[in-house]
Amino acid sequence: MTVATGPAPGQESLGIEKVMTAGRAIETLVADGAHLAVGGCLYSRTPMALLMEVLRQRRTGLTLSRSLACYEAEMFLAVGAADTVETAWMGFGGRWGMASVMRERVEAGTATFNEYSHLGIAMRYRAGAMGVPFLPMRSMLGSDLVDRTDVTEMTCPITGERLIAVPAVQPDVALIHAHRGDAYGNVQIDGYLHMDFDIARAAKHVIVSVEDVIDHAEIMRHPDRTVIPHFAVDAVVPATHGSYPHELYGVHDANMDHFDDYAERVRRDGTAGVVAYVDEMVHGMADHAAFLDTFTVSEVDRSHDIVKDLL
Amino acid sequence: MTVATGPAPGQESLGIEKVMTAGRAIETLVADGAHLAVGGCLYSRTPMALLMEVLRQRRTGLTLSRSLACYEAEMFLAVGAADTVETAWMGFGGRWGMASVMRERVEAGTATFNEYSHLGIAMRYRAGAMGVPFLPMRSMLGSDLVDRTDVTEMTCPITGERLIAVPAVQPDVALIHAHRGDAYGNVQIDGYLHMDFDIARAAKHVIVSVEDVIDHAEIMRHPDRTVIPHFAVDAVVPATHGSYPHELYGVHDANMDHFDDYAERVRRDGTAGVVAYVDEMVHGMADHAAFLDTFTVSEVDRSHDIVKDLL
Amino acid sequence: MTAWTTQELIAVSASRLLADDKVVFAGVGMPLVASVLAKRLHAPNLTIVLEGGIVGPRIRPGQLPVSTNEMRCAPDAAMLTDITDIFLLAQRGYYDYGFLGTAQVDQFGNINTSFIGHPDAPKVRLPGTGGANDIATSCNEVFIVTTHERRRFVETVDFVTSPGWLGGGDQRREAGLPLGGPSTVLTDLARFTFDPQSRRMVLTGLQPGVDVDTVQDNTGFEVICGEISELEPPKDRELSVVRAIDPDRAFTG
Amino acid sequence: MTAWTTQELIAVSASRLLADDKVVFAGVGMPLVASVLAKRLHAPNLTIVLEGGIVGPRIRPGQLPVSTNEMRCAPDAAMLTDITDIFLLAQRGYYDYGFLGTAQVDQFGNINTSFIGHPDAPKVRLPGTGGANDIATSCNEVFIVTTHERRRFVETVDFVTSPGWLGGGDQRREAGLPLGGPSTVLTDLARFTFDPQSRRMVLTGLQPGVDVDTVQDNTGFEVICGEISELEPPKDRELSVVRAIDPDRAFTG
Repeated sequence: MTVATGPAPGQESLGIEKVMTAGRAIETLVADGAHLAVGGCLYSRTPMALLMEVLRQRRTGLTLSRSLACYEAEMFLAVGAADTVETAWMGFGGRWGMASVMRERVEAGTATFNEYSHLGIAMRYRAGAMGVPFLPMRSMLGSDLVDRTDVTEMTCPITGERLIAVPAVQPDVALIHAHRGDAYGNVQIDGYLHMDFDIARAAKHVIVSVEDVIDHAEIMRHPDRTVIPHFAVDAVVPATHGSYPHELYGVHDANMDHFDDYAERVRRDGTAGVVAYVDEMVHGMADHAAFLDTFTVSEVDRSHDIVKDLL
Repeated sequence: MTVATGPAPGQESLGIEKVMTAGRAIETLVADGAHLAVGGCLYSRTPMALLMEVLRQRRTGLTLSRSLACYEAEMFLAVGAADTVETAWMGFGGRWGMASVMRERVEAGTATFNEYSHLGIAMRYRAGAMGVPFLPMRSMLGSDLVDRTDVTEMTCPITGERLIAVPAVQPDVALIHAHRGDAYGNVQIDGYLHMDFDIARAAKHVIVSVEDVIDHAEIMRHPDRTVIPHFAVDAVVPATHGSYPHELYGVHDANMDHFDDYAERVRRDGTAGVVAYVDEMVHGMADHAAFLDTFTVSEVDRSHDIVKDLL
Repeated sequence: MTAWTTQELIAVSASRLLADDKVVFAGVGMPLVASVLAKRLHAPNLTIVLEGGIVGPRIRPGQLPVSTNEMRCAPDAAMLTDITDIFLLAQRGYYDYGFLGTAQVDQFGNINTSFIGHPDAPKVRLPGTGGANDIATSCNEVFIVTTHERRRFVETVDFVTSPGWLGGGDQRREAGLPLGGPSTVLTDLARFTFDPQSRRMVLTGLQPGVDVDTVQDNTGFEVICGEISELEPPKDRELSVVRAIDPDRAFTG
Repeated sequence: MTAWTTQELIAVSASRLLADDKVVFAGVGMPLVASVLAKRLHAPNLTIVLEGGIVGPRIRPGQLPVSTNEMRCAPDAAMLTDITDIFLLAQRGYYDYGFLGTAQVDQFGNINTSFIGHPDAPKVRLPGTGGANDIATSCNEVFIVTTHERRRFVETVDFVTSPGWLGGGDQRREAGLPLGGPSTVLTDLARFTFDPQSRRMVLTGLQPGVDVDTVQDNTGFEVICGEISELEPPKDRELSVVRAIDPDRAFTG
């Protein structure tokens, strides 16, 4: 972590440079018991390099929240790093099935799954981002979800309508993977944003891993592409393929063969299969680069090629 | 207004094509007494071609709302087209001074200026856009603005904090000027968005004038630049320099010499000066193209050149 | 091409519910297959919206997405935005149709995708609502599409994840939900609609070769019959397009 | 370069309030001149935010904007977003400093930019709050910057457009405003701060050559004196940069 030495004449900067390793960022900013908001959605733009580093540093007692949670949340539950997940849906989908570890732990009462509607989780983040203690919505009205979360029914102070008040969440740390950012923390994302606009504004601290650390001058060329302003960001972590094996819009597909392998371990060995996966693929690797080296060049190339077909 | 004849094989479309003249759009969609939400802010990206057409068609009893209102609102008040303005600030600024017609009519009690804080007007639109009857905020608490608008103090149903509840507005028609759109109404805007993202989603009907009507294929090339989806849009009006003499980000500056002329008329003749301006520059012109022809090529070129200096 | 799978039958029947020039909020799987099918046949101007921030894509045949948040959802899209915007556009009332699948559905169209058994000590903890509760709340018209099994069509759901007509009558409106509600339940055996007063599910259509007794045998509550018509079997053209869309039968096998 | 205009004096004094590595929500005119000046002198890493959706611009000397919503606000910006986002970022607490001008200010720093006279029958209908109320509500620290005139410094404002410390003491917090509040009033005659208990304005600084009597003569309420220091006069370097920023003296004439 370096501090700007001051601008050249006429070249004022935007403050402190925040480029650091995943190891340093997690060490500094993520404490045991923290609420971590996870960027991306399901197997898209998941901040895998950052999440695996949290596991590598063996944090415990975490709460994970996310729009839709995929197997990254399962890893945290399986090894006991997290005991609460807040999301609208947790699983994998398709041929990879449900989140069996979540089922096992929730059914045994050793973990909590706080289930909001998808708009409900969105409003939690957005209220936090807006700096208001709640936001009103119509979703969840009339459903049994109301009694099992901390939302509450309210009467509209203007119209008298029944509404749901969703309490704000301001997570301790947001973990986000993005296409690019400068050293100050101005971050740009291509394609769909998932909930990362709000997560970044809601969280108390923000760690963004980026495919490319770019010059601030490149940010200035397309300032209307900036999604997260530098003053919301604490750390910028260089991480090429930082969401791999999950997809990155416009760059690479998810590695679904790897998903098959993972799902097969779970099918065969349940929680123990997940723990073994984490031992091997997370603790067995010094960092995300080492994890990436377990994949072949042709696998990664294939995941790039499909983008040309689709977009 | 034409209807798509159906897609070529494998080329499904997105529905009805909505390209029409400003005359036709205003005739069809803007009724006397309507609440019109005006896109842009102050003298930036003001939908001037559309607003002048509303004046040309001599609508009456209108309410205008806008983030910050410039002399376009003054024209509507001066000729009696509108009697209510909802905004955070109405004037001109700089050497052009205050909105003297607004002052005159409000001080005489013949027009209403509903003053919200700037976030207040933003929350009015956003609540309308979100489909909720109100949104909470902290602005306006403790101020005398509360008693003079329809906001109300409320107690947070979660935390018990004092908050302001801002009632939603869903204007009858939003008038927006944008950089480009396709025939279906998918609209892209460069630079700052002012409040147009929310205005478009809040309003019951949306008319967008665009510098360029582009092929849908061009929209598809940068779908993450689309700000307004086609299903929110009723009419797409081709209008090159459609915000002139107000600025268009990245394209042309405001014509401040014209502002000087306008301000001088107001200084000299008050409301009558504005009425004379409307007679000459709006009713005296068949359409926006005729209005643009009152400016010289070098004036317009100059307004383009400054963009290269600034951006 | 006279034979079809259960899922193909449902996909074809569901696609026929979609009119042209409308907006459909489609989940992955069956809803998306039905929507793509409709768009390729009788509803070329249908706009598909997907939860993952995607408006107006042209899904590639043979490239069906597994989740609503991946690039296979996005080819030739008109707008890519965020998830929050997608659901707020729903709440604003822009979406004509929504599709729901279900683990359990009751006679008033209430849906459970959260718990089997008591929520405090569930026999099965299901993956959760995802966007289903929001679709059930805000889409102007909701179609419930599922395979027809007795364990799915239950007298009372263990948990209301997504509200249908709640206890029937005016209860949905009274709960604060003035709009939407399920209009149709479509299965491999039958079509149900809802009585306009009681909001109780009523049998109004039978899939080819199915009789009322078969429907009752596979339904955990009493089947009330309305005016019943036989649903038109899938046409060759429909089946050939379904098979082009999902050649590996990932969702229609 | 020992002579300076009133506005230059205010700009220089205001710029000294801004520390490095902070975020300032600046309006056009004096606040922006002061912010650009600070950034060019002692606070190179200051981030300027402008209401019109603009974060981190480098305003061009000689190209000061007239409104917060135009391209002169946007050179070399780090982010262009919408107005709503800018104010929500304020409400979220990201902005260290806000600047307010005023038509009337009272001894508790309450500001009126709406009405002169009774609001029901105003002598003057002013242009309104713009973003001032929001700045007063949400910026962590607020500076009130104005020319010093008796008609501006009034016992009681005709209308509270933007809350300062309201009636003093804990009233701001009790009104639901836990954060922010004015810290400093800066004029061409003096600097006031606020007593930490009573929240009453206290004279703590005099511009060069000004005495307490002059301040009292130009203030419509009783001036309470704290420990008073003389404010440092503008330095040549400060004045030359101000004049480079605003060569036509559009805002500093």
